Amino acid sequence: MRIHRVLAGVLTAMLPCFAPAQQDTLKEIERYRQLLQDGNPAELYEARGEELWKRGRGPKNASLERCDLGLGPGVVKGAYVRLPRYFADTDRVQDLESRLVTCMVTLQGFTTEEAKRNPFSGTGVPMLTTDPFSGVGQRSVMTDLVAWIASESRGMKIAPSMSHPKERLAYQAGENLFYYRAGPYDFGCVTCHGEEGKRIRLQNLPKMTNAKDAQRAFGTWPAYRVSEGELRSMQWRMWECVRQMRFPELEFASDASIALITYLAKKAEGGALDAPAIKR
Amino acid sequence: MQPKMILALALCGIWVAGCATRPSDSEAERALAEMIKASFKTRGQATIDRLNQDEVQALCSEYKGEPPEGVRQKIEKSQQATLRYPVSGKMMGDWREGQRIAQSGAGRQFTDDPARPAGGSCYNCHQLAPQELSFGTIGPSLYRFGKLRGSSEAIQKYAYGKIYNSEAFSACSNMPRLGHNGVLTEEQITHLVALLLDPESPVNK
Amino acid sequence: MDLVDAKRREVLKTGGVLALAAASGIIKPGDALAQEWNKAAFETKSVAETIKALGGSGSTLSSAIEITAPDIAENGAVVPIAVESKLPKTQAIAILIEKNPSTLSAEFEIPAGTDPFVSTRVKMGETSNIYALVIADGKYFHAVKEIKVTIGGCGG
Amino acid sequence: MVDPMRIRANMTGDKVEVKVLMSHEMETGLRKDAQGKIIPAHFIRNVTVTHGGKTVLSAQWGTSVSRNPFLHFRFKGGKPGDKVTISWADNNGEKRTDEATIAGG
Repeated sequence: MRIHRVLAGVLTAMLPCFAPAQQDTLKEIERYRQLLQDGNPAELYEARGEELWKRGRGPKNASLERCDLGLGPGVVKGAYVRLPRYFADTDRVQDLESRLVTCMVTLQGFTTEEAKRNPFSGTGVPMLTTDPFSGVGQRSVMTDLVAWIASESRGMKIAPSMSHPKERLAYQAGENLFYYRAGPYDFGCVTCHGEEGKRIRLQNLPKMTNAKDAQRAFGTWPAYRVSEGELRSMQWRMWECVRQMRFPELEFASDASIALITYLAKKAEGGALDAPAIKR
Repeated sequence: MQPKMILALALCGIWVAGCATRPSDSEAERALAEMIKASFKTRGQATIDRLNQDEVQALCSEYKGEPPEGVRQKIEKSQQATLRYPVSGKMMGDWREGQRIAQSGAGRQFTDDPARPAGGSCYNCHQLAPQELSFGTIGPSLYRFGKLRGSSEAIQKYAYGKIYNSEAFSACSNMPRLGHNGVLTEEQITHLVALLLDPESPVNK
Repeated sequence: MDLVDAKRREVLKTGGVLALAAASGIIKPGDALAQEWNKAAFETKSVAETIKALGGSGSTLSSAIEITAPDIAENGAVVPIAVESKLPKTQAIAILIEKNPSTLSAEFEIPAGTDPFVSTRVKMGETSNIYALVIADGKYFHAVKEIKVTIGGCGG
Repeated sequence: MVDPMRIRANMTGDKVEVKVLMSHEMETGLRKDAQGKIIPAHFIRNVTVTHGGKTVLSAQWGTSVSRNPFLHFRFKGGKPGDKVTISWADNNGEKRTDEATIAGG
């Protein structure tokens, strides 16, 4: 809806003068958000994801039903809130999405490149139709799987593992990346997420070092973003923040992305997962 | 690409002693360097060298945005020296142009057209004209900025300088150094100064 | 007015025939659907044109129609809107967005036994008035509400 | 590409409350892709809901109904265990029909 957004901006700027009734604005935005809760299109993705988990795919025509998300092969219930975590078979800390890449490679016989292709569904935003997005309205197996797997942890407490040295290392790397400022805008994650009660335009910004904020923020991804008409994953959330920070592209399922997610998951520890959510 | 700096930072937390001493080379440091290198890639105008930090970025990262007094002064002093004002001496442009620039948050993302001028992203963080309800609060409200301060040459110079290089006035500010980093042109900044200070600007109505 | 009524009767008749065919199992519902879409109405560019294309000659503002929608939409791509009519013999509810490229967004036929209420989500290109147009007992009524659409996010 | 709908049909008092989510692009035909080419309009034009062979709602939609459309309405005359059938058809001739069983209040 880029066109719409631009139009909206121009129009809002031209609205006739009236007192800056900021409280009313925020109240109405809150009402808007509540009115959206009634029907969440994320359900459509969850249904596809469940089917994709069970369907034979890839050169081996195998399903993902033997995929180990950390709680043992095939255990999906509660797996999402325990990620990221260290996996001995890959000797890596992995989040859900990088773990699904592993399973698609080992169980289904895809190459890593194939498994990482189209990690996010087509945005419908014309500027973003090139890789890694898959074009307007195009489906993403990864996104659908994420929607379903996350939904199988709905209501559960976020509890990432922190017992392995590599998990602690990932946390530290994530923390230091969080404070890392660079690029032509001097931005870091901390620019927007370091203070309480701030906004970009009308969007509330969670302070990620504040447990309550982090729990709410982390606990509502993945989410259906109405601005894009798509379900968005945690990897996408990182990718998109980093893009807006004017950094080079954060690679999907990269260690830095996993480090950031590990840091945030730890900050959100103890919060309940309320995802897939629906958001602006 | 300068992974050293990221690394030093990434490792700070691991060293119990903190960041006072530079961590020595180690297996872990090399592993982390590899991690950074493998995690970002150039895309369009957002080249990998954007991860290289200048002194200000490095210091602000190291101190998590809250540098001690000495470092703060050092940053502000070094950034004061970068300030460049219009040679013509004219610092006030057209507030209407300023309003357009303030509204636009485009610029320098790999999805932006590099041939098109960047916006100032002002409304993302500041309240300006009261008609715009959708404004951010990371920065202070600038509504009535000029009405409260007038538009003397000193105020014009301050506003211009602050937009040009915020770090010269407030070390580790969240505000981009829009002029110093080449995001906005001299002319664009004069339009923003007018948006802030011109008595006819909606900001001052 | 006669002309309008004739047109209206024709529409109702067509709907009736199709519904009958569907009910008797001659055609599946999906087949019946594709045949009836008021192209002319969906191409209208103003509220007056839309009312005309839907068979009316004008409409009366009515307080018996309630629009539930936010005053401000955080994003124009999805604007939740519900319309409830308290007018007796409500036959149809239409949602019109004055400043959209095409004014008519959706039209719902409400048979007897169905509440004169619909809730859906529409796209708004910009801040605009939205009209809830209700056809009740062959007459046209409306309610109107302004919804502001805000710009969001950074980098946009 | 044509996914099943998600339908909820529940008794509330003597009425059946129906909420449905449809998987559809609802492309306006006004947008351009990265190459500047118009993305053709692709949208649901007709929706019909039946219960016991009787149409309980029929709708005609334009391109400004939101992507992945949501619809909520109520009708009388249904009871738990009955079926509600929903069909849509789009401008490309794609169709989908799904059924849901009415749940008790």
